[in-house]
Amino acid sequence: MSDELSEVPAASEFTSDEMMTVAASRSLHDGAVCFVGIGLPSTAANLARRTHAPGLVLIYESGTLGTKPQRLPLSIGDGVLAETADSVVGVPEIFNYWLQPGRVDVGFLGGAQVDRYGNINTTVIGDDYDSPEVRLPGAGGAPEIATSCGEVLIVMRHSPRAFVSDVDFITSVGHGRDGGARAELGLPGRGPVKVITDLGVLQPDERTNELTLTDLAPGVEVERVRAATGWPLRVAEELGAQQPPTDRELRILRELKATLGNGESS
Amino acid sequence: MSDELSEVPAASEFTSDEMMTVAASRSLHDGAVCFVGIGLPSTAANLARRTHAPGLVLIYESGTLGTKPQRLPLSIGDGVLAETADSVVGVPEIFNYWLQPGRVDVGFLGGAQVDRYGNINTTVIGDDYDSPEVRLPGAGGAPEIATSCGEVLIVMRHSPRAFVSDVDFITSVGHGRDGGARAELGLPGRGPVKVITDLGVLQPDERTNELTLTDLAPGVEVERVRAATGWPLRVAEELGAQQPPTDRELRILRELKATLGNGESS
Amino acid sequence: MARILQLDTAVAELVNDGDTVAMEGFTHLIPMTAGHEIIRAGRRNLTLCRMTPDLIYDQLIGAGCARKLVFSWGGNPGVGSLHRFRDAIQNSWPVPLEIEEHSHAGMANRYVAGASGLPFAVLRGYAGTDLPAHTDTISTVRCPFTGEELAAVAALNPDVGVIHAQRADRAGNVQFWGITGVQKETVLASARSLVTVEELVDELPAQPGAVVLPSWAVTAVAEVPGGSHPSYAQGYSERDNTYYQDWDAISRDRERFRQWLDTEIHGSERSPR
Amino acid sequence: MARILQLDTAVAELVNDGDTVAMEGFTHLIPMTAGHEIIRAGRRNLTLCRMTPDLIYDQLIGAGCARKLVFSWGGNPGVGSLHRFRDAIQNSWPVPLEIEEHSHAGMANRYVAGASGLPFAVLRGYAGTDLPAHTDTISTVRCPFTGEELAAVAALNPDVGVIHAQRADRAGNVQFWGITGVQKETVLASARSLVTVEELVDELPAQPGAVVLPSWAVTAVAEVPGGSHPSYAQGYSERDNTYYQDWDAISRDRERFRQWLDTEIHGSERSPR
Repeated sequence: MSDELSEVPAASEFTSDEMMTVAASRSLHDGAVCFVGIGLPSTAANLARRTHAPGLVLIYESGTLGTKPQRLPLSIGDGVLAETADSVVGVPEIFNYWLQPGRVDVGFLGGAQVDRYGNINTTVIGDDYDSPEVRLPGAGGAPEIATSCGEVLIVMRHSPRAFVSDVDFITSVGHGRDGGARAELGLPGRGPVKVITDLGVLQPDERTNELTLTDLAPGVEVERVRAATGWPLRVAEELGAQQPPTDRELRILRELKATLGNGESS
Repeated sequence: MSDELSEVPAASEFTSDEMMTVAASRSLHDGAVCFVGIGLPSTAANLARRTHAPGLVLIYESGTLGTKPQRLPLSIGDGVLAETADSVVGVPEIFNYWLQPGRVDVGFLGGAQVDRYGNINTTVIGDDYDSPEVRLPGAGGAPEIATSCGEVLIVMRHSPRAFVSDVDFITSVGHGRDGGARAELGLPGRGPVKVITDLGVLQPDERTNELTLTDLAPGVEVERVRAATGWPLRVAEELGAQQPPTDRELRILRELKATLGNGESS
Repeated sequence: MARILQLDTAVAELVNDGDTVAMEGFTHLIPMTAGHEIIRAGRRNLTLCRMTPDLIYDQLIGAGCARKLVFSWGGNPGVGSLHRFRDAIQNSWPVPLEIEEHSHAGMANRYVAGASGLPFAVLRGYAGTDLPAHTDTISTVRCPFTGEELAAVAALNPDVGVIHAQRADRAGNVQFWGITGVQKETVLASARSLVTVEELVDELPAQPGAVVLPSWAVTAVAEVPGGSHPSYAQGYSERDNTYYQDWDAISRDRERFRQWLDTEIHGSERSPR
Repeated sequence: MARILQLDTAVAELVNDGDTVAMEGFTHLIPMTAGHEIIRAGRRNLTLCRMTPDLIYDQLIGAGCARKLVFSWGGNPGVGSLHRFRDAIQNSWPVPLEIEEHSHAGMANRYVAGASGLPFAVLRGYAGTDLPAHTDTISTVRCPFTGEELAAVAALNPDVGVIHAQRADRAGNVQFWGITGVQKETVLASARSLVTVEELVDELPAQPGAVVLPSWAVTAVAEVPGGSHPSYAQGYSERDNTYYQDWDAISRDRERFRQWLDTEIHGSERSPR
């Protein structure tokens, strides 16, 4: 990865979403086993496999182990995932034999809300579960990804509506309501180690597990991040700066995104 | 099956083991799903499939569903079982998805000892489990075959050592120590409905579940069966006589047995 | 032995008002056409079970077939929200929709328990989440050896399981491959089952990665080419992504959705697949 | 990633005195040669786990490698008894042998729990039998939804799992087919694993019915053609039934067994396979 970063920074323009994807990609070390969802995580993982982490093992929850798609899948049911996998197993097996025992190093999560302790809500907005303001898609694989993976990367766009002091509903536990849940519950994984946003990176404080700003995206000021965060955001003593995407990263990322053909038909 | 039995009885000589195999075969109705072990049950089931029950579904505990071997398998691991199966599944699946929920109509069991209530011992001879007179092979699939199949056929050679008043160890439950275990335990299957021996057939008494002589093999007298049984054997009011093997049954049985080539080598 | 039936006959026979119905296919081999047939048959008060409700249940819910949804993730995969599902939960339109909500791991294990003839399954699940407080088919169980407390989920045993497969032979043996999801468990957990297939063949060729369900474990098979459109049927058809994207606009609006129902489900003229 | 090793190196590295070792292969793909290597390496005080101990464990037990056997059926399949197994239990020869006895369903579920990272598994098993009274890894658990009592078995998590497979590629991905037994569960339940294979190939061809274990889930692979002799390796070799029959006479007699050990295991000259 250091090779990658020592390349000359991009002269090219890039979007904040591209920066976010590249930052997520760089967080994946070669040889890691990674549980991937569709969208940005899938793009980031496939970018990593084409750049610094050719030995990254991709698992999609649809049951494909070690898949190596030539193009980005349209959904986790995409045939390209099965065709290029080392092994395809049933959905009960992917959760019971592969995720649950801790064989996965890194899981990606996102959501409608994340709170200061890295808890995620993808269930309901509003206080009343039975009569929600907004009904969200629900849990999917996330609750067990959150507890069973060696570590979790959260990727979400920064906004005060999304970065809230307390989530309305804990769909997937980060560090719990008071920051100490993982030890209390005896969870095997480390939980969220990084929240990668379009404005930078937050990481749990070593002592309190409260999410703290550790890195700024290129061109972003601390105040802008604070304004986009729904709790009084702490800033790390040594605040880092994200390296912009390299030309190579940008080129490969854009090539990848271009494989997401639109309107394929049966 | 009535067609089969209405054939002219065999003029040929036959052994008591052949009679036993043919009797077991005739107990399998067409279309039944049958859990088969190696040895006599496998021979009987394959004989049935070639005579009166072409639609018999054979399951071997090694994971082969609907297997149709051209020859008798040497063991449950025989490749012929996998090659001719509708589906091959893992051993956990065969027990959990196929046997346990009651999808199997008929199971075959045998053992070193059977007692008056159809309980079977394949574990130890002697009163002391930890220091047995004879250590037997153990349970295998039998305990769950005994409880989960719709009904159980027991096939064993008759002798006072094998047909005992109380088994030394219950490996597979028939009707329990007092004949009433199945209702007490809430077991789904009917348990042993027939014990087929070289001397005839025993069936549980409708009221007490005690094994009672219901059919005699050709040429066998009641006293001979009583002498070979380790408890005071009751005899059914209407004692039946087994039809000897037909010529066709004998021919097919012997052809089948001849497929058990000896000394195959890698 | 499975009977080979026409789809409409099979749905008429196997799916009754008030039934618990599981239609599975994990983003691949989704039994969409069977879903349309259930709408056309006018079934009501169904309890619909499915890990990923997807467009198939958005349509059934919007058409008023369901009184309850048992699920783990309700979205339009790769596109966004399911608007009929949301409208039913948030606004009880067209009828109120009760929900029973799990995680994928929990739902998968509920089917496993159902297929295994067990009343519950054990998993490391739901830890630290607010789901158990709202879902009474989630509980806990203590390991009799270690004393550890684990999550337990109640078995799911639908009245009818419906899946789509690539092939069946004329005896009713069913074969499907690629991403095989929880379809085997769904059929085995259900009291009755209906399998729609891309094609009926004389013999099932050996196929790497294939799951085979023997005929005697299936109730009915119906030949429905394109029966998973617009989802995938590996080896037969790709996802029709435009359909998924177009659904977003159709389903956002009750009136457009009603028109869609009239034209595509109840109308005599249907869009070509 | 699995390392490709010589068999003797792999056994020396992975199998230690006192380890709990599971060597599986349900009457097919039995890792016989790996067993011989463990005898040759002189391992002692092993806890040997296997559903069907078979000739492989009769040999290890007779050679004095085991202090305990965890099993569900100990016979010479299709032939008769395992005489070294009997002699060890009945007469403590050559050393006492503790046993932990299950049914097949129980053992299979113990591996499933082990592979799943759960401390126990639930099944409908052992009802009405005398086994639970003698085996403390059998217990009961109550369904939190229905109140029903079911059997529970403790997870089995060996130190080392050893299996034989048809093929692996040079990256260490393993492929086996035909009767696949509990081998996947054995490898996944074990802290370390060794897979002997008929052949190493450049690429694994797609194969109907095959189980593939990814390299990163396996510790070591050794190329051992004929490594399951005298059991089967579908597509490579048939069962050598004469060996099974001859074993009856060899194993009945301690002296003949000792000679067999000297000649076939420790001797420089070995019978051709």
